[in-house]
Amino acid sequence: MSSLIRYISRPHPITGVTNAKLGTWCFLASEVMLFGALFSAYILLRTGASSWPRGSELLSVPLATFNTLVLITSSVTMVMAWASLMMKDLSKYKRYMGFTILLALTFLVVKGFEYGHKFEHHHFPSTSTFYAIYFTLTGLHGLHVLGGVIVNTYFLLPGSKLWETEPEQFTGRIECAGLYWHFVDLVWIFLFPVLYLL
Amino acid sequence: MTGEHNLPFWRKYIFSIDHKVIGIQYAITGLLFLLFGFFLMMMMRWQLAYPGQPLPWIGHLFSEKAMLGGVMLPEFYNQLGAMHGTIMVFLGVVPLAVGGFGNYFVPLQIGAPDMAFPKLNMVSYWVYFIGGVIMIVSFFVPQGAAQSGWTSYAPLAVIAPTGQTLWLLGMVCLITSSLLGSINFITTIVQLRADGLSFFRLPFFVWAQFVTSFLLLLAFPPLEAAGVLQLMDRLAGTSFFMPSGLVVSGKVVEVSGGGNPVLWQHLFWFLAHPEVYVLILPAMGIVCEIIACNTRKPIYGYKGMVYSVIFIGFMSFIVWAHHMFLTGMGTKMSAFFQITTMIISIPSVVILTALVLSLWGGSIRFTVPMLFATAFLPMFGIGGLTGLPLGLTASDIHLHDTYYVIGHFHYVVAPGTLLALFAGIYHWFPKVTGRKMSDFLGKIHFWLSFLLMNGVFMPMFIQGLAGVSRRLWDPMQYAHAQPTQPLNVFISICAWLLGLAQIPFILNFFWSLIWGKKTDQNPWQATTLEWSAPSPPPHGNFEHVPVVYRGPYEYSIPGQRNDFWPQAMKEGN
Amino acid sequence: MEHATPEAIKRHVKVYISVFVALAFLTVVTVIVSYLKLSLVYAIIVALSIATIKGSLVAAYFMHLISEKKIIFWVLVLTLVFFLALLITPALTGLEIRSYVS
Amino acid sequence: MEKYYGWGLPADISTHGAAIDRLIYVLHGFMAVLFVGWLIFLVITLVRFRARPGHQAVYQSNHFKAPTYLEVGVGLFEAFLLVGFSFPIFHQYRNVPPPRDQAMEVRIVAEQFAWNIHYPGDDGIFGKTDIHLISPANPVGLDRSDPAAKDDITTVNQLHTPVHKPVIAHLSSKDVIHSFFLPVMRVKQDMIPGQTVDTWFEAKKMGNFEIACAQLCGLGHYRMRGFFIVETEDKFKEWINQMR
Repeated sequence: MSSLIRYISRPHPITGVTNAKLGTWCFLASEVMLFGALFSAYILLRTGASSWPRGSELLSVPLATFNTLVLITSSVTMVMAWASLMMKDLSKYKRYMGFTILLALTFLVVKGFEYGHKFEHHHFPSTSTFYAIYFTLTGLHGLHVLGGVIVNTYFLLPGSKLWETEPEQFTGRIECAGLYWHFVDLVWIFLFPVLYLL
Repeated sequence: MTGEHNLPFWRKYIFSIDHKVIGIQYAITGLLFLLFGFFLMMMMRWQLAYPGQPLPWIGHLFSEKAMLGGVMLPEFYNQLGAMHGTIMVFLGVVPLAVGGFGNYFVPLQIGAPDMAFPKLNMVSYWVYFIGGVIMIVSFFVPQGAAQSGWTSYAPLAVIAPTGQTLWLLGMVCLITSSLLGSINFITTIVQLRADGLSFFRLPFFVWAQFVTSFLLLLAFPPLEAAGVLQLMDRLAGTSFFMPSGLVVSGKVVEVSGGGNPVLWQHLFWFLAHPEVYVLILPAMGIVCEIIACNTRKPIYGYKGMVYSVIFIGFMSFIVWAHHMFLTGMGTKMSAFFQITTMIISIPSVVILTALVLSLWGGSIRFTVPMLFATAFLPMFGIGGLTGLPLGLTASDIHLHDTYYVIGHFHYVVAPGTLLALFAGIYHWFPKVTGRKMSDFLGKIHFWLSFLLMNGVFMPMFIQGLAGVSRRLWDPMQYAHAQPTQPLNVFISICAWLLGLAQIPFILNFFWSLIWGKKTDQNPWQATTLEWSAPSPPPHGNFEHVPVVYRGPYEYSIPGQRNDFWPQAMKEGN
Repeated sequence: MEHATPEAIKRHVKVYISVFVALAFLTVVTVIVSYLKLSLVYAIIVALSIATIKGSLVAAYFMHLISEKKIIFWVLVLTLVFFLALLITPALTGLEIRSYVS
Repeated sequence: MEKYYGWGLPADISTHGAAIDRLIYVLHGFMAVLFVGWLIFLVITLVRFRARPGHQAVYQSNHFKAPTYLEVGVGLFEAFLLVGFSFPIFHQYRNVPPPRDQAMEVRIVAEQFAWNIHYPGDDGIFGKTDIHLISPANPVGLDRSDPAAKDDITTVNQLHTPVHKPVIAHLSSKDVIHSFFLPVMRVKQDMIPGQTVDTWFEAKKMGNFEIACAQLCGLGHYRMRGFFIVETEDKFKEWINQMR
């Protein structure tokens, strides 16, 4: 059925990309606008506020720094997973992909501790606009991480069967999953200073 | 071609991944929602024409919380108003124009076997469907559906009853659906065009859908963000849109404060202005196809139209704040948005002019779709022109949020887009079903709809100039609105007759489905690719993979035997 | 990133490692700077500059934008324009609201 | 009694409204000319080029110059509307308040579904307000212990102003967004909770008019009608003294 559709595994001769890659980038473009709107809300609320706390006074910078390093590392393992497929090494791919998922889970667990700590001290989204935007932005980002974990787990376990029949298409899929994953990392790279340091 | 015919019923017609089935699903659902949204409006028109009088028969079908003794309550009126707007825009027109027509005809017109991501296509329909169900369910929760207008301005929407939460959840579904759809369209149009089909050989309809997809892709996420923020305000007690020191019904509202109600308006209109073009561009595309085919000559200034539509798409992102001139915006920002608003009117004029000039020198067949398409031109003209007084701050001071606004945008989307969508249905019905719709019923439908729509919306300009505000349950409360009350009666009668005028269409639709005259694959003798496929097209669409040799509108070429030269035909004819 | 030979991929891997080192380094730098108690304006400039550099590194090397096809760039440039419009306009209009109440 | 309202623009009793009305008339004249001219062309085209035996469509259509001129003309006219009308009118409306010493000031605090009007009294200073003092008897939450508040007057839905005197209105809202609309004054301004926005106007005729809410503010939006009474300076003072 789907074999009728062209450029699934091989790039289009003129645009030079596969369908999946273009689709993924379009999706990321919409994600840019999603987070753009939230950052815009942040700027409007902050410039309009009579006072605004420095994030470092309320949030744990060491934990967030650790999480930043975790996420950056997971980006590297992700790109290594793809590179392994390019070198036709499935078992190496699986190892790197497993690492990526573990790191993502680490990130979520640390995030969970941070949240728990805030709740213990009765700091909720309703406490102040700062906490509201902090919980919303990090919560939405956390959901994106969770989404990445689900996608990557699929590609680690059942999804990897595609390697046997359509290795090229599978490599393309991992590249797209990687694009998404790096984007999640990229969002965090901006969230970290905006929420924790400034 | 493949194993499609072996699929069980539910895979073939319900959870189908064939773009044609999905397109039909979208179109049928969209049409039903249009009808439903129209019913809501017809009920509201009773209250507006005869304020405070019990609605005969129908009024007693509702609970006492909606219609007390048959009299519509203000709460219920506000629900109807908010849901009419939401349903017409997000559940009716967009799914029909983009989901229905786009899904069915974009792959056909570019010579593709399907959309680039068929499964994603299915998901986007079903997410839309869930969104629609949530919206309908919201009528049945305590205190009813959303009642803060389709714009859901905060803080009113934040302190509104449960229905608003469902509205937000429904919107999140609809937005997600549109996003998935637009990704699919962009990829399909960029990647899957037939060999030889360069961008400047694309039918204008495909161009319109292409630009529309970008609008959906980039404008919808901010509303999704805004929806999340409003959900947080409602459910988690945050105050993104709630400033400090609110006092509702004499009680101080216990929120942390520090929010900004105008933030919602920015995020909402960042979507909702491009959304206007999402509603109108596919309609222009349909009209262009039909005019080219029925004038038997090429479109005048095709390239100019393409550049214009791209330019409109771009500009539509930077005009949004003209909906917010009276929020206290200063002269600098408002000057910027007035200028962009005036600039965006120019490409619309270019497109409209090109379409009219395309008629010049043609041999115009007044088929039913052509009647609808022709009527679109002056109707869209009125809609566009009446946007001018609203786009200039000085005249907007008086006209803002009056019936003038309602008249203006309804001229764009009702006699404008809806007529074009009807045109599309009559034009492409033979392709989808292999049968033609009845001309006789079609003409009745056209003339009644055309006249009655003007009867409904033209008097609104008079009311608007008189300063009658929107969304009034009982306009008779205001002295300045009373003199225009006879117009309300007239509008309402026209609206109800307009409802009756849709009966010929509904009859025609079902009658033609079964008994309509059978047609061959190209009954209109048109040139674009979809007419080179069988009617209805099989799974995979084309019997042979099409190759394109020329532009989309090669009609009446001198020295040819036939007056049309299909895009996929290699030799002369 | 062209579909390259195993040798080319191995070169890429080296690039990835150095990008990783740079990212980790910049993370540490931005945290250290935050302890210097700069005034808010400078803190914003420094932190956002570092974040932009880090983001660009991720986009350019991990997401292969440095060697990506034109079509992707077009999509992104368009997005970036609207992103910026969305980012700054609401705040600008917010600043213009005026009242003469003392 | 003079007829203020009808089908079309209401009577205008403001000093600034004539310019707005002129723009509305010019715009509608322009729209009518453009639309009717264009419609005539459309009808002629439809009749002249209808399909009939012996009539053939022309493949190569001429390139018309007229539409380009038309489009440029429309563009120039729009620029003229902006520079000639809209910018100066809106600038006047937004940025040029009357001198405070010659104007009467008034606070208008909207709520669901009423207009609370707060006059500063003879001292011209608004007394302090506090949201925690808000009660049915004290709808704006005026702090009576503040000396400036002693002579302040608050009314509900009754906006009285003297004729021929500029009025500066400080608009705010207690709960949701409302929009302060005086149809005969060509004044409309959204009232955003959490912000105070000013507007100003001067009446040149006396009479009983109304305040309308132009923004959906809840189920009572339709009945959020206020009374706007323009009277002589003497009568106004008399009324103020009565209200004390």
